[in-house]
Amino acid sequence: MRLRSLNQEWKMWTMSAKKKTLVDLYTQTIKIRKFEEKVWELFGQNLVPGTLHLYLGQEAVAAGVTAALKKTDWIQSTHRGHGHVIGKGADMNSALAELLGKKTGSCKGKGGSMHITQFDVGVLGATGVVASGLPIAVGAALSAKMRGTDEVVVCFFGDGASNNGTFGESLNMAAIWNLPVIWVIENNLYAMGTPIQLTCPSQNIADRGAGYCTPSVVVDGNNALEVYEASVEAVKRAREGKGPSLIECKTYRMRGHSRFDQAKYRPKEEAEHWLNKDAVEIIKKIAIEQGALTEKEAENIAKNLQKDVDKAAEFAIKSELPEPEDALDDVFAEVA
Amino acid sequence: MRLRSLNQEWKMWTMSAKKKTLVDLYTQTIKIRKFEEKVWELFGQNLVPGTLHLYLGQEAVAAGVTAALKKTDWIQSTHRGHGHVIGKGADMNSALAELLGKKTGSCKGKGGSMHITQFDVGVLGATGVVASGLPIAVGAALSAKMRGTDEVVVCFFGDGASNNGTFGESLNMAAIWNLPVIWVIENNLYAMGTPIQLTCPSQNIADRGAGYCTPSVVVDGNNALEVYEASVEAVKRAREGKGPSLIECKTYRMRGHSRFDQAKYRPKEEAEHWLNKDAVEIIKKIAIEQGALTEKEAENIAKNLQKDVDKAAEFAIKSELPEPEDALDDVFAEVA
Amino acid sequence: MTEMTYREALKAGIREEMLHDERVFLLGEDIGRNWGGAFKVTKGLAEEFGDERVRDTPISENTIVGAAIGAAITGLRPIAEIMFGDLISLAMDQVCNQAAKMRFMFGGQTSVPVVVRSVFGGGKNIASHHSQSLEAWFMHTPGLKIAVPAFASDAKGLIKTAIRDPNPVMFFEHKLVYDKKEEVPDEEYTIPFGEAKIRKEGADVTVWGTWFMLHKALDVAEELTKEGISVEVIDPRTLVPLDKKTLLESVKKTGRLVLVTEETKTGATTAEIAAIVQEEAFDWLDAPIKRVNAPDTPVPFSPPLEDYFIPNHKRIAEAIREIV
Amino acid sequence: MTEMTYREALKAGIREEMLHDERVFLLGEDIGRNWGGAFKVTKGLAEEFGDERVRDTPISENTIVGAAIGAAITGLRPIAEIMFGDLISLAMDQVCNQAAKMRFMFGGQTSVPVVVRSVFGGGKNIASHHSQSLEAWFMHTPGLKIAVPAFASDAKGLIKTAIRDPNPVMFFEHKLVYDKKEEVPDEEYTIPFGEAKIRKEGADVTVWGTWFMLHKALDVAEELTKEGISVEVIDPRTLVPLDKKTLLESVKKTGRLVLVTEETKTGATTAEIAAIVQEEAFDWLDAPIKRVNAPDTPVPFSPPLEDYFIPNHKRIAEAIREIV
Ligand SMILES: Cc1ncc(C[n+]2csc(CCOP(=O)(O)OP(=O)(O)O)c2C)c(N)n1
Ligand SMILES: Cc1ncc(C[n+]2csc(CCOP(=O)(O)OP(=O)(O)O)c2C)c(N)n1
Ligand SMILES: [Mg+2]
Ligand SMILES: [Mg+2]
Repeated sequence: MRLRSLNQEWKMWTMSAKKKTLVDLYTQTIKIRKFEEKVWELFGQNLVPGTLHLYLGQEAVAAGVTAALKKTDWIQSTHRGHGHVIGKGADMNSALAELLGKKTGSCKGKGGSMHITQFDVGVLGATGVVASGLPIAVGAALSAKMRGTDEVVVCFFGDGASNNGTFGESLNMAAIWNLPVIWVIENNLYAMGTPIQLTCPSQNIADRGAGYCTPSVVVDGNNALEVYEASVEAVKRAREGKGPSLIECKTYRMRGHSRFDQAKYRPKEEAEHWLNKDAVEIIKKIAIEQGALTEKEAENIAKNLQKDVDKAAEFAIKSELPEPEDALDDVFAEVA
Repeated sequence: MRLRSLNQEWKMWTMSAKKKTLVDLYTQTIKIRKFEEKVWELFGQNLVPGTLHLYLGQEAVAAGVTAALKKTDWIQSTHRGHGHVIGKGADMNSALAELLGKKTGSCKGKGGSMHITQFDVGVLGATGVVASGLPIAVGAALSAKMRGTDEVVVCFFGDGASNNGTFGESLNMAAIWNLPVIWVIENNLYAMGTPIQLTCPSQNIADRGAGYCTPSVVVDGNNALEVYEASVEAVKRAREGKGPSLIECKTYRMRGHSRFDQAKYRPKEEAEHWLNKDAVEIIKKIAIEQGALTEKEAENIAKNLQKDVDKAAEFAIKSELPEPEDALDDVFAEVA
Repeated sequence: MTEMTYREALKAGIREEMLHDERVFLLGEDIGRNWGGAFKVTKGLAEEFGDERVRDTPISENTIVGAAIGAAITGLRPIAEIMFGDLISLAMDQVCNQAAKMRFMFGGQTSVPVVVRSVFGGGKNIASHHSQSLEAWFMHTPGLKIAVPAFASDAKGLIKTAIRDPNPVMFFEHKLVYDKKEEVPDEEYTIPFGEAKIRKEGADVTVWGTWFMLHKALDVAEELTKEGISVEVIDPRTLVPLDKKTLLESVKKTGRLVLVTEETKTGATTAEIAAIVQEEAFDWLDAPIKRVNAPDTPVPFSPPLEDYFIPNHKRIAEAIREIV
Repeated sequence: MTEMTYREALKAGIREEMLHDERVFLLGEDIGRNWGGAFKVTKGLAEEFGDERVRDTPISENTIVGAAIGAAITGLRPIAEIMFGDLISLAMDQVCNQAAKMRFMFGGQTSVPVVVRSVFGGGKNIASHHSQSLEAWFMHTPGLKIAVPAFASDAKGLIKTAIRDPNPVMFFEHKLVYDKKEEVPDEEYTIPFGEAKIRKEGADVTVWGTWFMLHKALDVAEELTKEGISVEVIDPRTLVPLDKKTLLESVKKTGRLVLVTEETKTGATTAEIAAIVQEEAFDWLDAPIKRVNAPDTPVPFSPPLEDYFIPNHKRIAEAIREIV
C-alpha cells in the first residue's frame, strides 16, 4: 500500500506536539480499546443481543479525530460506531447499557450496537444503513453554518460506504455550499468479506475528493497522532469557512466484521502486518518517546480506564430490561 | 469556459477525416435538427400531449457519438432523448407517432417523449428519472462482456444527472469490472433553471472521472467532429477491453428546458455566444472546407431529410390513437 | 376571506411560517429564483427571503432529504421539496429509514422536524415516471405523518401545522388541485392533524377520497342527488394521523362506503381504510366496501390511455350505485 | 425426497438453474467466495461457477438492481441479491420505476427477466434498519411479481420459476425460515406462481399468513384443535400473482378470516387481503376479518421489545378465538 507520506513534515510536527495532546491521544485510544474489549467480553458471555461490529483495531481513527473536536462539534457515526461515540465523550454507562438492551441505555434499548447514539455529546446518530450518514452530516453542517455557529461536523464512514450513491451526492453538496464538514473514511480494507481491491479501482479512495474540489489526504489510520494532525488541519479549514476536507485513514479490523466472522478471507501476511501495527502501542510509543508519558503513567491511565469500564459493565449488567410495552413509545414527539 | 484544447491534434486529424464520415456527421446532425424542428412545430399545433424536452442545439452530441457506433451497440437515453434515438437509427415514423401518443408509436403511445425508445435499433430505454439510466448501462455493458460480444454501450446523461448518486455508483462499477461503457455527459450548463455553477464545484464534471480511474475528456459538444473523434477513441478502448471512458460535451439548449420554459434565467451574452455556435452550421462548414460536401449537396441532404420528416409527421398525424383498454396491456410478458 | 388558488394559499402558509420563524428554510431542485418550483409553489420566496433560505439544490434526492434531517436535528426547520412524488423513490432510505425512525431508534433523544413536500397524480400526460400516487408507501412507514390537502384553505392551514410539528411530515400535493380556488381566511390559522372534514353531508352512502378524486367525488355526489342518492363525502386531510372517528361515524350512519383515490388499486391506502372499517364497523355495513382506484399498471402517456387509467366520474358514480 | 433446510433447497434451486442456463448469474454484496451471502444462501456457488457468475459487488444497491436490469434486457438472467430487505429502500427507483415499468412504458418492446432476492423479518435483535418487512411497498407496484416462500420445497420450486419468468420477480425470504427443514423432491420441479397452498384444512376459520408467521399460525392451529377450533391455514406462496380463488373458497367455507404477517399494521399486505375478501365474499363473512400484525413502530432492538413487536402465538390464538 502506498501511503501518501506525510512522514517528513509529520516528524517535525511531532517534535513540537504538545505533551497534553499526546497524553490525550493515548488516553482516548486506550479508552476505546478498553471499552471494546469489555464489549467483546460481554458478548462472549452472551450478554449482548444481536450482532456487533467491533471497533477494535481502528481506535486511532476515532481517537485522533475526536481529539481535534470541541464538545459543540458533531459527529455522524456508523454501524461500527462504538469508538466514535466513546471518543466524542459518551457516557460509558449508558453506552454499555444500550449494547445490552437495557432501559438505562442511551437509546433505552431501542437502538443497540448499530444505533448507539448520545445526542447530548454531539453524536448525530449511528446508522445501520451503510453510507446513510453522509447526507445527514451535510445537513448538520449546513445548519451549523446557517445558525452562524463555528460548529464542525465530522462524518465517519467505511471504504465500503464510499461506493454508495450518497458519497458523491454529499461530497458535492458540501463542496458547493462550502460546508464545515470533514469526511473521515475509515478504510479498513474490507467491507464485510469483500476486499477493497474488488470494489475500488484506485489505490486511494481519497482520489475521489478532487472531483468535488475537496482537499483530501491519506493517513495511517493506526497512528492517532497522524490522524489528529490531519484532523486539526481539516477542522481549522472548516472553522475558518474554507469548506469540507476529506481524510482517508488506512486501518484494519482486529477481528471479523461482525458477530461470528472469523475473517478467514484475509491473507495471513496482510493480517499479520496490520495486527502488528497496534494503535495503542503506536501512540503509546510516540508519547513516551516525546517524553509526554512514562511507561508507568501509561499503565496507570490504562488501569484507571479499566476500572471505569468495569464499573460501566457492572452498571449495564445490573440495569433492568425495558418493559415490553415500551416498544410503543418514542415513535412521535408530542406536538407542543 | 476552459475546454481542454484538443485543437492541435484535432486539426491534424480533420485533414485526414474520411469524407464519408464528414458527410455522415453532417447528415446525422441535420437529421436530428429537422426532426426536432418538426416536433416543435407539431407541439405548436397542439398535437404533442404532455411535456417535451427538445434536443435542439445539442444535435452534435448525439450525431457525433452515434456515428462512432455500430448497429449492434447500445445507447441509454434520457428525458431529452429524441436526438439519441434518431441518431441511433430509429424509425422516424414510429418515433413521431410515439410523441403524438399514437398506437403506431414505438411504445404504442405508452411512453411519449420522455420514454421514446426503439429497442430494435439498440436503444436500451429512455428514462424520465434523471440519472437512472447509468446503472442500466452498467448492466448492459456487463452483459455485452459476459456474452462475449464486442458490443459497446453509450450512456447519455446531463450535467444535472451527474450529481445523482447513481453517477458515482455506476462509474465505479464500470471501472472495477472494466466494462465497455462510454459515459457521455451532455453538459448544457443547466438543469432546468439551475446553472451548473450552483451545483458543481469544479470547472468540468469530467474531473470526477479520475477518482474512478476512468479516462475523461472535455469536448466542444456543438462540434460533431470533435465529439465523434473522442467517441471513436472511447469506442476503440471499449472494444479492445480497456474499459470505460467519459466524454463531457459542453453544449447548450436552443430553447427552454421543457414545454413553456422561455429560459429567461440565462444571461443574454451567454445565450448569444452559444446560439451562435450552431451545431449544424459548424459541421457543415467543416465538411465543406474539407471538400466532403458542396453547399449544394448539403442543401440537398437537408431537403431530402425534410421530406422524410414531413412524411413521418404525416404518418404520425394520420395514425390512430390507442384504444382506452390498451392501457391494461404490456404490464407483464407472458410466461412461456 | 380572500379567494385564492391552492398554490397561492400553500405559498402563503409557507411564507407566514418563514416570517414567524427564522429557522424555517426550504431546499430542493429549482425552487429558487430561476424557476420557483416546478409547480411554482415557491415562486417569489427566494426574492423575499434570499437564496440561503430558499436553496436550490443539485439533483440529489436522497441527500436533499438527508440534509433536511441533519439540519432539523440540529435546530432548524427545513422544508425539503422533491419535485415529483415519483422521485421520492430515490430518497426512500432517508425518508423511511432515517427521518421516520431516528427518534425511535435513539430512544427519544432527538426529534426530526422536517417537512418533505412533493406532488402526486396524473392527468398531465407525462407518463410513468411523473404521474404516480405513492402515498401508501409512506402510510406503511411508522414514524411519518402524512398530510393530503385537497382544498386551498387546508393547504395553508396544514402546511403551517406541518412546519410546526416536531416530527417528519410528508406533505403531499396533487398536480391538478394547484389551480383550484377557495375562500381562505385572512387571519392566521392552523389546521390540526387528524381531523377529517365532512365536505358534504348525506345519508345513503359515505365516500372517502383524496385530492383530485375528492373533487370528482363531490361532483358525483352533487349529480346523484338528482337520482335521489344522498352521498356523504369525507376528506381525510391527513392520512397519518388518521381520523377514524369521523369516518366510522359516517359509515355507521350510512351503512355503505366507497373509497376513491388515484392510486393503483392493490395495496393502496383505500385497502387500509377498507380493512379498518370492516374491522371496526362490521355490523353496520350493509354492503361491501367498494374501492375505486386506478388499475394495476404504470401510468400511461397517451391521453385516451391515461384517461382510462385515472378514475373518472362515471366509475365513481357506478361504484356508488352498485351498493346503494 | 431428501430432507433439507430452506437455505439448502433455495441454493439447490439456484444451482440447478445455473447449470441449465448459462445466462443465469448472480450479483450482490458478499455473495461470493469470501462470505457466501449474509445468510449463506449462495455459499459454494462462486467456487462452482466462478466469480464472474457469482459476482461480488460494491455497496451500491440502486446500481446493483439497475445493472441486473441492463443485463436482463440484453439477454442475461440475473439474480440480484440485496443483503437486507430494508436496504431495497436504496434501490426503489430501479426496482419500482425501472424494472417494474420498462415493459409497459416501452409498449412491450422488452421484458425484464430479473430476480431480486432479499430477506425480511425480525427476531434477530438487529434493530430498525435490518428487521423490517416491506413487501407491501412492492405489492403496490404494478409490474412486479412477488414470491414469499415459507417452506423449503417451495423455496426451491419458486426460485426456479422466478428465474425462468420473463418478468421482474421480487423473491423475498425471511431470516427465521432459513433453518427450517422439509422433505424436498429429488426430481426436478417448479412451482407455478399464483397458486396458494392449503397447509392445513379446517372448518371454522381461515388463517392466511406468510413466512415465519405462517409457521406460527400452523402451531396455533394445531394447539387450537384441543379447544375444538378447526383452523384452515393458507400459504399464499406468491403475493403477485395472488391466488384469490383458494382464499375466497376457504373463507366462503369457514366464514371467518384472520390475517397474520410480521409487517407493521397500517398499509400492510393484510390490509389488501382484507379489502379483497370483504369486497368479494361479503355475504359469506360471519365476523370481521382480523389482522394480526406488528404495531406501527420501527423494529426495536432489545429482546423484550422486539418480542413484543413481533406477533406471537398468543396474539394469533386470541385473534382466532375472538371471531370464532
Ligand atoms: C446500504 C447497506 N448495504 C449493505 C449493508 C450490509 N452491511 C453492513 S456493514 C457492511 C460493510 C460495510 O463496509 P464498510 O463501509 O467498509 O465499513 P466497515 O464494516 O468495514 O467498518 C455491509 C455490506 C448495509 N448495512 N447497508
Ligand atoms: C431524479 C430526478 N430528479 C428530478 C427530476 C426533474 N427533472 C427533470 S429534467 C431535470 C433537469 C435535468 O438536468 P440535466 O441532467 O442537466 O439534463 P438536461 O435537462 O439539461 O438535458 C430535472 C431536475 C427528474 N426527472 N428526476
Ligand atoms: Mg471497511
Ligand atoms: Mg443540463
